[in-house]
Amino acid sequence: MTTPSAPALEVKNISLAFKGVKAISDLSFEVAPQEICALIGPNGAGKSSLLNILNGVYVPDSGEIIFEGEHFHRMQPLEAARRGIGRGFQNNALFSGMSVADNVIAGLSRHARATLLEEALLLPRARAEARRFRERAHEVLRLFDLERHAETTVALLPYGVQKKVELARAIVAAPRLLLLDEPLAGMNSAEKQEIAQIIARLNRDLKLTIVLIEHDIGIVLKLAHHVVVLDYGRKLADGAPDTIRDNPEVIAAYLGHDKVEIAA
Amino acid sequence: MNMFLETLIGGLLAGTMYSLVAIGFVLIYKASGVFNYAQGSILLFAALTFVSLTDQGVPVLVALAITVVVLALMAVGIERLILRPLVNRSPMTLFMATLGLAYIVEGTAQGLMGSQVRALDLGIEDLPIFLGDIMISQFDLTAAAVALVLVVALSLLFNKTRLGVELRGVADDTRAALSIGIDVNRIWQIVWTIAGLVGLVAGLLWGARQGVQFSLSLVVLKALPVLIIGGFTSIAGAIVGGLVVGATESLAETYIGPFLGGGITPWFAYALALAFLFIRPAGLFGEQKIERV
Amino acid sequence: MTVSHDKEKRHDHDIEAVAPAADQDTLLEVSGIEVVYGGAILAVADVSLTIGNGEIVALLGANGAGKSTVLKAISGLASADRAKVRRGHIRLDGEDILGLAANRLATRGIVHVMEGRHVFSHLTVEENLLTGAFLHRPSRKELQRQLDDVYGWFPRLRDKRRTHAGLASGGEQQMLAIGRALLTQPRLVLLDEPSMGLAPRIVQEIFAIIARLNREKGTAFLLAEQNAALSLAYAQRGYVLDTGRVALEGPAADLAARDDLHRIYLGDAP
Amino acid sequence: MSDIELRLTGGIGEGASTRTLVGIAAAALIVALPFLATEYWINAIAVPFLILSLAGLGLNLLTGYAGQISLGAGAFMMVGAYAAFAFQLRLPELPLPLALIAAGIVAGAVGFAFGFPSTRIKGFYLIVSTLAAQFFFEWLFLKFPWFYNGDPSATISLPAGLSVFGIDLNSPHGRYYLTLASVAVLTWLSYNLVRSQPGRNWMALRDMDTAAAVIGVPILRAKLQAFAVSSFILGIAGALWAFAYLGSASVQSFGLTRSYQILFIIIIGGMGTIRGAYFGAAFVSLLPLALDWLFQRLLGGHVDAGLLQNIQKVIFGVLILWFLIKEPEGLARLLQRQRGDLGNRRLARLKIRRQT
Repeated sequence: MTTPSAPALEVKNISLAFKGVKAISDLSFEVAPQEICALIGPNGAGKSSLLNILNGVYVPDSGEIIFEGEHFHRMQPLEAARRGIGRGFQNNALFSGMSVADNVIAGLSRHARATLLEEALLLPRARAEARRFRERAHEVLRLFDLERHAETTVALLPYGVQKKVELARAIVAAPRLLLLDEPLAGMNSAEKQEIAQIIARLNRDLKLTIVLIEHDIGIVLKLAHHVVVLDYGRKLADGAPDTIRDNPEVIAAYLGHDKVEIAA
Repeated sequence: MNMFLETLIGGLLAGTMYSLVAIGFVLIYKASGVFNYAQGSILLFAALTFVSLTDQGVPVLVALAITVVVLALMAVGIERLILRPLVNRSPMTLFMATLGLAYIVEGTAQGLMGSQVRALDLGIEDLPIFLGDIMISQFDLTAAAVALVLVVALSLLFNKTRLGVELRGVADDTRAALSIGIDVNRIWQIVWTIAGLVGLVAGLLWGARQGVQFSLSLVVLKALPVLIIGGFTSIAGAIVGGLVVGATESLAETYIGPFLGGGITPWFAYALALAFLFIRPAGLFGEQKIERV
Repeated sequence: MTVSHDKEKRHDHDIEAVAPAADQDTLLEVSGIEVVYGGAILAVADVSLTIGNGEIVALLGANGAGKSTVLKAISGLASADRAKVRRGHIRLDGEDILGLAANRLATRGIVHVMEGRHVFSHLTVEENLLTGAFLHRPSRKELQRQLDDVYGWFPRLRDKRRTHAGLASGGEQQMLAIGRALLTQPRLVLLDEPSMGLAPRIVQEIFAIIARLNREKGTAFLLAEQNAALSLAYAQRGYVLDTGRVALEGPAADLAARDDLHRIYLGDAP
Repeated sequence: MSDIELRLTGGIGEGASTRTLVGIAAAALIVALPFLATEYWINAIAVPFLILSLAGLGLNLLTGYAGQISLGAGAFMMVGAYAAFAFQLRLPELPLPLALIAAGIVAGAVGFAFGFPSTRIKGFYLIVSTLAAQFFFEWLFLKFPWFYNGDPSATISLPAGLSVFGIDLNSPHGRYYLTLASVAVLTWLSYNLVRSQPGRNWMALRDMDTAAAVIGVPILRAKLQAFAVSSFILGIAGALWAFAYLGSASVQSFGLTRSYQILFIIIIGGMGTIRGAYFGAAFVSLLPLALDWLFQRLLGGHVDAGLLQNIQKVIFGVLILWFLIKEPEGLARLLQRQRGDLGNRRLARLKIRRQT
């Protein structure tokens, strides 16, 4: 709100329903360039659905998305990727039968130029491209300290490592906006700290704008610059972490609506 | 005009047979999420068992009873040896498993009971009846009536009995069914038995028409477009789909076939199904799935 | 050896003394379970809890703390989610029930009302209820009596009994799921997020019915809830989970009076 | 996890030189085979085995790598065979290798067309499209005499037999080397593809298609590519099956049973591995012989061919179920594990020796 520049992402009056059940109703908020914006709220509040809209997996019933000044009613998944929107998934959606390096390189797919024939015949352009991709992938793997796992099949790795691979895959194509759906879910506290630090570093060093969903509010409040609270698909609060913590509505959403009455 | 009506009615009546086969698929798919490619082989197996028994001089009713018991045992075996170990696996894997199952059932049926064509006489005369000027096959009419009775019986079972309610519950939500004490494995065994019985009826009707032989198992290939058109999860869809395929197939053979040199029935239903897929991927009665990531 | 060590650690962590299941005899005892999804994801690290006969126990904690997984481990539904209890014991009346199938446990008196309600959406409201009632194979007359019983508790369901459950409102579906579970005549109901996605007034109504059922029929409840204030108001005791471990436990009134609940849910104040 | 690393390093560390030696020996054996084996073995086992491996390889790219199930492998083989026939008949100046490639391209284009529904539908729904191909081409190639040049028995056989640049390949040796060369080249190409961007896209599509789309994998293009490449290979396999193995073929040579057979090859051999196709094909070609031999031995006399076929069916069915339940990655994985265990044991023994 205080940033003078135009927002990197603007969600405007988005609504979405599944078979008549409202998942998101008339949601609007802005994400400033290079900030970490956290979406929080109870289960079923519509957070993942929102990320899916930003990525083009779902089509909103109404409303629009403004990304870097361009207006979209519906985003196509490939279009989103091409415009530099990266994504990490809730229940880690890695390609389980592929090696770590191949998973990461798959994130570079849209930069591939060599034709099928060039690849099949190992012609120079295909070889050069393969080398370039591999180098880029290793660069990113190094960032996450994953190099030693590069040739391991993903399914054989512990969950915490898999989550890191997913992050690596999401950023390998150098996105400008990164969407993360519960990147810390299912981890122990040491792992959580590590991933949180990586996210902060990506934001700081790579100047990445990040929108993330997270339930560990303690970490969210430390990590995020900006918090949007959702409940029943509506926006409950929107502001800096400090203002969120003390917002009575937020406390009620998390701890129950009858706090006052019970205490009395 | 008469020719058109005759073709249409003949096609619709033949379509009831397709429906009958497709219903067996729907039952299994709804209750256990398996696309049962072996349904055709089960149909062959059921009909062959019955014919082998009656050929040996076993009275018809006793033969029926024995066949039913055999089908129930097979269903228990399938649930124990295939469905249970493969629980939670992808639909593709389950599909391929039923391909394997089809081979086992076919091999066993023909290995034990021979692969020559067996005549089956159900005592239905196949003399044409005339409705005004329109000629209708009496056999087709009887078959359609039997199919109708079966569908009514099934819908009574599903809607009016305790078992039926439980069956539908399992089809809706397996976990919830487990949580309130429904024995899902037993339900699967029952559903596969019922699907076997539906297969038996269909097998006897088809068998009476073209003899009980290996080609019976190929009706699975007829049911597939029916399911695509009607949707995999709806018995009503299976019936309508069967009628649509039966009618359009016979109309197409009569009116389009001559321009293409004839014999287009084997693939026409597939072309129709593909066209449907592009317009309505979930079929006429199916439900669209929402994917979560 | 490791077990006692763990226990000590937990005591250090606790500020108040642990209240055991008072003078009631124990119905269910969960000791030191660890639950893992798909062989890799640790959902519950070490949870022990007890539920007395006829007791309402609240299981609290933020999203992802492991509440649902604990419930699934108890009800046997964990295996349907490819989850596995790797360590620990679960005992019903002192008898080990770990590894029993969910439907077997339902006949033994443990019923699970899952998060998101899971009603049979293509069945009518009444048919949904019947699926629960069939468990003990009642006579037709007895069946009607039991149905009337449930309709007495949840009058809204009677009005909707011919409606397809999928078309009922969220609150009605929640009532239906609870009603269906009650018809299995359980001794222990595992209730996962009954308040989720419901308007506060409906939530109040549901909790009031739970309390009445508990009082009048002696049914025990394990309530997994994010809504701490409300569930503690109705529960006798409570456990608070944090990343798969029990962080706090004690009488409900004591837990409700503490202000560090706020801390566990919303993090440390700066 | 450490266990796996151990195995990996064990495999590479000490096995490298042995593996090279084994590879060279195997290659030498394969090339020299015609001079070591009887004509029967070459005609009736080696050649069909190689062609089935090639067909398995083609289907594996589509089903094993890209995750698109197909019951139409036979149809694409059929297209290849009939296209090769048409090229040889009507463009006799086109040398055989080019005719084979052209036939593959025709089959690839047909595969591409029948792959189109895959952009709308998923999972086993797709078998409708591939079965449609199966039935349509069975009808097409039987209905119009142009395709079989009006032959009274509706079969196709090459007018001039097999010859490449004037070298006659009609002998068992010639057919063997033609097949071997085709298989070797296509295996090399496939190997390159699966290890590069197309292969990664296919596997991404197979493992998690929505996620693949979101991270920028062009999944529609990848699907259609998989159909086209797979059908290209199947088409060449079909042409070889017709002319290098059978000599003369008909629609029945590529019926639904053939499609099942190719699918079984990759289920048993191992989905999503190149070598799986070879293991599966070896298994499928050798099992009937083994059974035959076994029954001769056990029962001492002649066994009814029909019965033998049914027993084979049951055995295949059981094996498919067994593999799906116990070893979804097929023989390729089973053999690898065996070798891995062996390696581990050797490593353990080494360690013990060092300690003592």
